[in-house]
Amino acid sequence: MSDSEAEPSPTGEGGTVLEGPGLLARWERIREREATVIGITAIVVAVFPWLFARAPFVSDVLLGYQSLATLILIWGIFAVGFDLLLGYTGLLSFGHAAFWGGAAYAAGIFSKSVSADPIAMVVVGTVFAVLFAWLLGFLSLRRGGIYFSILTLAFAQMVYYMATAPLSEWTNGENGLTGIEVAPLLGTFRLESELPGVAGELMGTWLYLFVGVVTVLSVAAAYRILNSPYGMVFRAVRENEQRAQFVGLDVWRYKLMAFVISGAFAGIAGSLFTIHGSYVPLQSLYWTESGEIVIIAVLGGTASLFGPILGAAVYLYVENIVSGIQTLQIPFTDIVLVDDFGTYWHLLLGLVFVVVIWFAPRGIWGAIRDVRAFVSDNADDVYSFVSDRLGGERL
Amino acid sequence: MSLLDVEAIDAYYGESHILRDLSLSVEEGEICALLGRNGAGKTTTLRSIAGATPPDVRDGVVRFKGEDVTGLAAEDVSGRGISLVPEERRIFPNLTVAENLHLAEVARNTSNTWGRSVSVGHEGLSTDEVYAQFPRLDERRTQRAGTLSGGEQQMLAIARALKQNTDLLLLDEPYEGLAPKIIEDVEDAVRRISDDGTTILLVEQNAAAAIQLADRAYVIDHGGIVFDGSAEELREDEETRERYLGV
Amino acid sequence: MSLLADVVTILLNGLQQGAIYVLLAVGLSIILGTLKFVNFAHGALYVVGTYAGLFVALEVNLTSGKLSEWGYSTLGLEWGFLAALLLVPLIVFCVGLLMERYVARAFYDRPDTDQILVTFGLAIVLQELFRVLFGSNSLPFEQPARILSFGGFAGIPVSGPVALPVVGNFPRWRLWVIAITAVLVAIVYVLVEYTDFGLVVRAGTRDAEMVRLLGIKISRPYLVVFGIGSALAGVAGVVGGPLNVVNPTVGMDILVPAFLTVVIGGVGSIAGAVVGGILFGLTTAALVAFVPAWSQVGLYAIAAIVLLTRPQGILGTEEVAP
Amino acid sequence: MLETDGLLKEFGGLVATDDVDLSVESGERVSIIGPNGAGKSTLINLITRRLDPTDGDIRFKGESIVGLKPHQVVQRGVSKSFQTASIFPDLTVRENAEIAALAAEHGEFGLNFLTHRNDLSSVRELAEETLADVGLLDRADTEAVDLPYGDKRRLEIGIALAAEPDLLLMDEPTAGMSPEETQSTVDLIERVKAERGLTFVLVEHDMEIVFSISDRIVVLNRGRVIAEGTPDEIRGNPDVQEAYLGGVEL
Amino acid sequence: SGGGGGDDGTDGSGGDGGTDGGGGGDGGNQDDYPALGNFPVEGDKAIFGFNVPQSGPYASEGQDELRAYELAVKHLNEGGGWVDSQFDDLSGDGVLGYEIDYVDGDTNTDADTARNSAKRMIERDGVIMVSGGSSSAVAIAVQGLCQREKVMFMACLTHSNDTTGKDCARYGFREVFNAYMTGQALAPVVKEEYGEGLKFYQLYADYSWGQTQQASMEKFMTEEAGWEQVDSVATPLGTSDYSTYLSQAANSGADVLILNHYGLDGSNSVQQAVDAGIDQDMEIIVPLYNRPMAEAAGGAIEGIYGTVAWDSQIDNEPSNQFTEAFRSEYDRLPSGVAQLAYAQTLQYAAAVERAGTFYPPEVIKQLEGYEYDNVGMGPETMRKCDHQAQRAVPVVKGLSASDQSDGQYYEIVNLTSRDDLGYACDEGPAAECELGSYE
Ligand SMILES: Nc1ncnc2c1ncn2[C@@H]1O[C@H](COP(=O)(O)OP(=O)(O)OP(=O)(O)O)[C@@H](O)[C@H]1O
Ligand SMILES: Nc1ncnc2c1ncn2[C@@H]1O[C@H](COP(=O)(O)OP(=O)(O)OP(=O)(O)O)[C@@H](O)[C@H]1O
Ligand SMILES: CC(C)C[C@H](N)C(=O)O
Ligand SMILES: [Mg+2]
Ligand SMILES: [Mg+2]
Repeated sequence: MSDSEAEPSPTGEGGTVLEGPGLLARWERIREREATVIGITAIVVAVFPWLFARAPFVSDVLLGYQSLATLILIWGIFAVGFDLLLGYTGLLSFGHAAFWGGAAYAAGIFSKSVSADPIAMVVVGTVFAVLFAWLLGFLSLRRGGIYFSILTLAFAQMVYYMATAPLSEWTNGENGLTGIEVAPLLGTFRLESELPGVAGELMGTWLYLFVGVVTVLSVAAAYRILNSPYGMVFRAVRENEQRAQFVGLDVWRYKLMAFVISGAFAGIAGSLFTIHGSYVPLQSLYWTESGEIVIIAVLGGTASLFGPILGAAVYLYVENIVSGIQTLQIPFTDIVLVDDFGTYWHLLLGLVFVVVIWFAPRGIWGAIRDVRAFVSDNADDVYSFVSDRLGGERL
Repeated sequence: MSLLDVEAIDAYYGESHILRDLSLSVEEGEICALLGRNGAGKTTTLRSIAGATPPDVRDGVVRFKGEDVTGLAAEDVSGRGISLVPEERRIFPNLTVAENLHLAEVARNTSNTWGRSVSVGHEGLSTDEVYAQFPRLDERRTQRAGTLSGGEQQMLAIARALKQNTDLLLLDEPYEGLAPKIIEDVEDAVRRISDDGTTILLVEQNAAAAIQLADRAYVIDHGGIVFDGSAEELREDEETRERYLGV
Repeated sequence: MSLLADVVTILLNGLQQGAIYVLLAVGLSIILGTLKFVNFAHGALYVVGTYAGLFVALEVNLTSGKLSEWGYSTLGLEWGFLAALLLVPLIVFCVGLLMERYVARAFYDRPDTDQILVTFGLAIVLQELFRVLFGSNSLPFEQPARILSFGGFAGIPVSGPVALPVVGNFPRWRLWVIAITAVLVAIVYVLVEYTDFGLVVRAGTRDAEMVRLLGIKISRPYLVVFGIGSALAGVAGVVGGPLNVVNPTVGMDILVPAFLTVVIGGVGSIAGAVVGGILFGLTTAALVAFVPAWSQVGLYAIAAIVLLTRPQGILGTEEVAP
Repeated sequence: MLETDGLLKEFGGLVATDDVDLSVESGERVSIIGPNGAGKSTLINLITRRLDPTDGDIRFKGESIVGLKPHQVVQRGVSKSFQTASIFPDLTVRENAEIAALAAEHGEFGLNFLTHRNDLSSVRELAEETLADVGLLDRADTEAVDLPYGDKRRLEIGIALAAEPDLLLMDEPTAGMSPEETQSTVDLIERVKAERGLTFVLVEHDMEIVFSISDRIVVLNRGRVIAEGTPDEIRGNPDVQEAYLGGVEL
Repeated sequence: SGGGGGDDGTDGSGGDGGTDGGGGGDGGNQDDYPALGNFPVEGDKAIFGFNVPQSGPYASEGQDELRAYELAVKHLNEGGGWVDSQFDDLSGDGVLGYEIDYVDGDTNTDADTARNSAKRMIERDGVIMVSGGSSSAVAIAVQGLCQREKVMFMACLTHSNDTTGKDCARYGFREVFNAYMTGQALAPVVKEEYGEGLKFYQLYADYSWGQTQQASMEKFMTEEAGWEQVDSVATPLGTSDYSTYLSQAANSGADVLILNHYGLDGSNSVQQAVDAGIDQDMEIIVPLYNRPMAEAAGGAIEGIYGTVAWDSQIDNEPSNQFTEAFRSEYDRLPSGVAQLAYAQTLQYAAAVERAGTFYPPEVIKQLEGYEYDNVGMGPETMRKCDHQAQRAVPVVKGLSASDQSDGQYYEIVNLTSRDDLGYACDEGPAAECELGSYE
């Protein structure tokens, strides 16, 4: 039994998949099928903005709003791609801002100078990110381990400085890329307008629908990649690079591919970011952005498909909503725990991040999985107890 | 009182109980062999004696020269005159051969600046003596130890132990990866230091070679001693050898 | 002005800028090379050094941050710069010891990525702590005018311009930075490369247990190395403080070039860190003089070129695969 | 099948491999023996392309492999088993084998990142076959890290086999093994040889194994081939006695 | 001292609203206009969004801004300060009968964060007006967003020519002057002080503000002062070590060094210039000062000329009144940004009262071309063609370390009147401005 959604035990005939007798076991099997994963993703994506920004009571507690929901999905896509590299291939890049911001600029400049069609913008941004990832990957992968991290960081900073001054004619330097127009989707639907009917109540705008569809497609693609030969090779590289080479795998090429694929996801997300904001901040290339995606992926839980998306949600929530909370009180009382609570949001995230790495390297998602395993242990047969335990113990 | 008395120790790796109520003793000046199949617990025994963790010794006492050394840190045990040559060589690959050897000297040097325990044991070999013993190492003085051949590394590991101030030398599979001829050289060296008065506890897969060298032998299986007698007796005891050593 | 003056000016400026990189990089490099520990919080140690130096040397007006809200609008001991130069390395040394003992030690046996992540997290926490306490504003760190002035002795002037042959006026303090760096780095170099202490540490790098089995308490040299590396960052903070901005975020800004210096110089090689730092300093200075817009980019371009031609760094040795 | 031609490897001033002309026929089992530091591991590393030769040529199936990357050599059919168990610890035993099988079947790097791996049935079959061969099929869904040491070594050899090599290089495969385990490794080698007709090159210090399973023995000393022949010829060779075997009785 | 005469022509559409306040929570006037952006105001409170740097390099300016905003809201609801004395349109009892409430956000001096935070205010909190800034990048980014969302943006501190130049917006208004006007204001003063026929050398931060600032300086130093530029060199934004640049400048043979750096860059370059002895041979000019920067540079700014947005030393009734109100509330001197923040908030509220509605296009029309004299800088016009206030500019000179104290780092040497400044609508930055639509 595997311990991650993204790594389903093959259910083929010859397999030794253990047939649990209970409902839970059947559920486990259904859950792991590709269509189910995609279906559930689609449903969650569809109701999320409603729950977050409009549902009675829930949204009042959450204090959410529509555009944050959109932004969470965009960062979610970025994080899923990033985790392909960090969680599955074991490569820690500190330079993904280059692809995120690079694609954002590419999409923005394209829209200003060629076509403002949103789909074309995403395509252009992504292609740019892919090419760019190829180049930086080629350079950075000359060294492994920590050096790789440092090199990605360095090259991404170089890109940032390029955009700051020498290329400011295109990037508009410090002011960021302004005046970006986005044409209606498929030539008809204005992105900022409301969706008709129930869809409008659930998802709000066309923009969200567009981003949501891309998110589901991205999750599906990531799921496929993880279950393709690539997925296996990535994990093999993570586990034992030298051995992977000596079974005849072109490790370097696969590492480059992992880098490029994750760059592509960053590119999709970056282009959507431009469409979402009609603006590209110079900051999108700065190393802090790379640091953020690292925190998001690790916080949410690496080596899982949904952990990083969860991480994006948590991070953006803290950054945009918790940061605005003035005082922290014990609920239903007047006792103030912390004044200016919101101003500590960054410190808080930093501390949580350190704690997660220290004690729960599999992140929030890993913790959820452990709890779920614990519950299903008690509910179901002895086998899953033992196997989940084994899976759960080696953090 | 023997030089080393291991009295009914129980050792664990995490929750797995490896050594069960194991006792043995080694007399001053002898060469004693500890034999057994893979996974029997030989390495665990040596590590328990040397104070290395894991394993975790939860019960029983290790006495050296009458003093209880159970639970002491590895560096403190070493300081009292017990040296372990662990399996897999464990030389420092990034240092040169000479530096590897010098390190043993640093450890026994009495000007205690770095907080090490001062070694009190039997005076080890000098640098020259070591190089005389292993001419191959002499040739390779400035080579980084990581680039030595497997056998050269093994020689270095043994040479390093010989340089320490040691009363009791624990050797874990010293012949692994050595060519037959070098095995003889190592045997000679071991005999020589034994003649100089250092006591030796030897773990070996190559039972034949070990018995040839040892005065006395223990056989261990599943974490307990199943044979205790002179080398002679073991050579004669077909059954034990068949059953526990597979030869 | 003459070409010669330009060249000499560039050299001096380059050396001085390189010196700060060198101080940081040597600290990073010995920790990385010997303890195999990647410290993304190294920049935070620089910040600790700067703030500590500021408070030892001067009295500072705080205008934002919690401390000022709590009523400490001025802080500092006003003991003078020399005191800072002596005390701060000690303080940061101790911070380093704490970091080794309570953070690094728990991560020696964990993967590199975990080390990067936890120290990155730590860097954020420290940065935010400084921000909360002292505010995110830059504080003025005035250069010392003179040091060692007591009694009738007026002391040695260390700041202000000094007239040099060929180049004319040059900031005196920058010459001091170069000198202090050179002395410190030489001391550390001798310590690590030529003493038994260095030997023990280098051995422990690969196999700490074996060192202990030889009878050496390895934990203490580890502490010391971490402390020394940290203290160097602290010194960089003190001598660089008056040259740079003093605010909580400089730690992260300075980390990237420092790490790059280590990588292009060759990890674990003190000489490499020196060469790398000077190379960076000189390149930056030269680019500034001729194509300023590219000066920041140039540093990274140099790094790229070095790594493409010599992935292990200028003075690095190839890793010996077991 | 494998030929080296004037192979030379120098480390600084040290000549580790000195003008070695080795040739291995298809289906043969060749052992390389020699004193410590003779250059045996270096020779193996040269063939697997972990090291670059200073001079000379290595040909596999008639084509030079000098200048290839290590993984390309494996794809041509040269596999190596590692001395210490080198496996993918957090993957299951089956996945360990599948990765090797995948490399063998689809080794050439391709853009198949949207193919579901369950569609690659030949990979699964090959993996299972290999696991059956090394006797690990019943543990296929255990994570490799949980295997006992002996089984790890077996898996290690399994990975090497699943890569479908024509030539298998083994550097001291039984070092540190007890006589029992040594015997079972020897049996495994015999079986695989019988079933797959694999060619072996073995480096060993255990003379019992060497003399029992080799068709031919090559003796190295200080980087040079000093003798070469059948076990019987080697046994009688006085140079070998002198350089390597010392007084050991055989 | 009177409020403005109002802008005729567009007046009157608001009709009934006005200063009598009343209980207009149900907002009869609201039905006269279609929904647009966050109009109509829901409930009985109108919410302002104050988007200021609470972290990042300008955090302390941000704190001062926020204090001023809070003060403005307090005065709008309860009377006091300029509400009573300077703005006749305001009642001191809310605006159009609505109580004023506010939300604040942190821009982190970063355009991206600033937009996220503005977005939150607009979408979730339903603010009817956003104010803030403190960096041109932030102001321009948020201004663009506000234009899209049809929410008013009252820019606080942003000095780049672009804000009301090529990046101007119909929904954005700028009270403070820009780089161009700084050049105009400084030229005569330094010419007078240092003499004619000098050679100058410029360093400038290589981004929108620095570029426009150095272009403006070049233009006015050559045209007005009759000086000659030796060279002008860009320094990357965020440079911390200027030694090489400064050496080049020192060796250039120029008489005057102009440092077009702001914030941290500014305090660094000035400090390092003084340390290298440049002030011994050359005169230094720092075109734009602010308080934290002067604070960080310490004594290095002694005798150096520049401009500031406003200063509490300006001695006239509105200025003193604001300083007093601020000091009695917070027990400290207000900075230039504080005055801007306060003024912009009241300016907006007054326009709403005049329009009689919160409907943004009507409010915009009230502000466009509005003439006033109530914020302590003498007579001002909020120009219709680019939404740039035409106003006086204070020229200052740095104090020595020993004279600096308690929020005072420079003395005002001249208040250059608006008649000597500015440019026509088809000239300079304004030529590039296209304001965009009202609706
Ligand atoms: N670090 C460890 N953690 C858990 N179990 C261990 C560990 N080291 C050894 N063991 C287990 O303890 C038992 C005894 O191991 P030990 O290494 O002492 O055997 P040995 O007799 O030295 O064998 P060998 O001849 O293979 O070296 C084995 O079953 C082994 O699997
Ligand atoms: N990277 C290197 N740099 C310098 N010398 C090396 C390097 N690698 C190997 N050598 C030397 O080359 C010689 C041959 O080493 P090799 O590992 O091939 O020996 P071997 O025959 O495998 O010996 P063993 O049986 O002991 O494993 C040795 O003397 C070794 O020290
Ligand atoms: C706030 C301004 C006066 C200066 C600021 N750096 C800008 O971009 O405009
Ligand atoms: Mg053992
Ligand atoms: Mg070998």
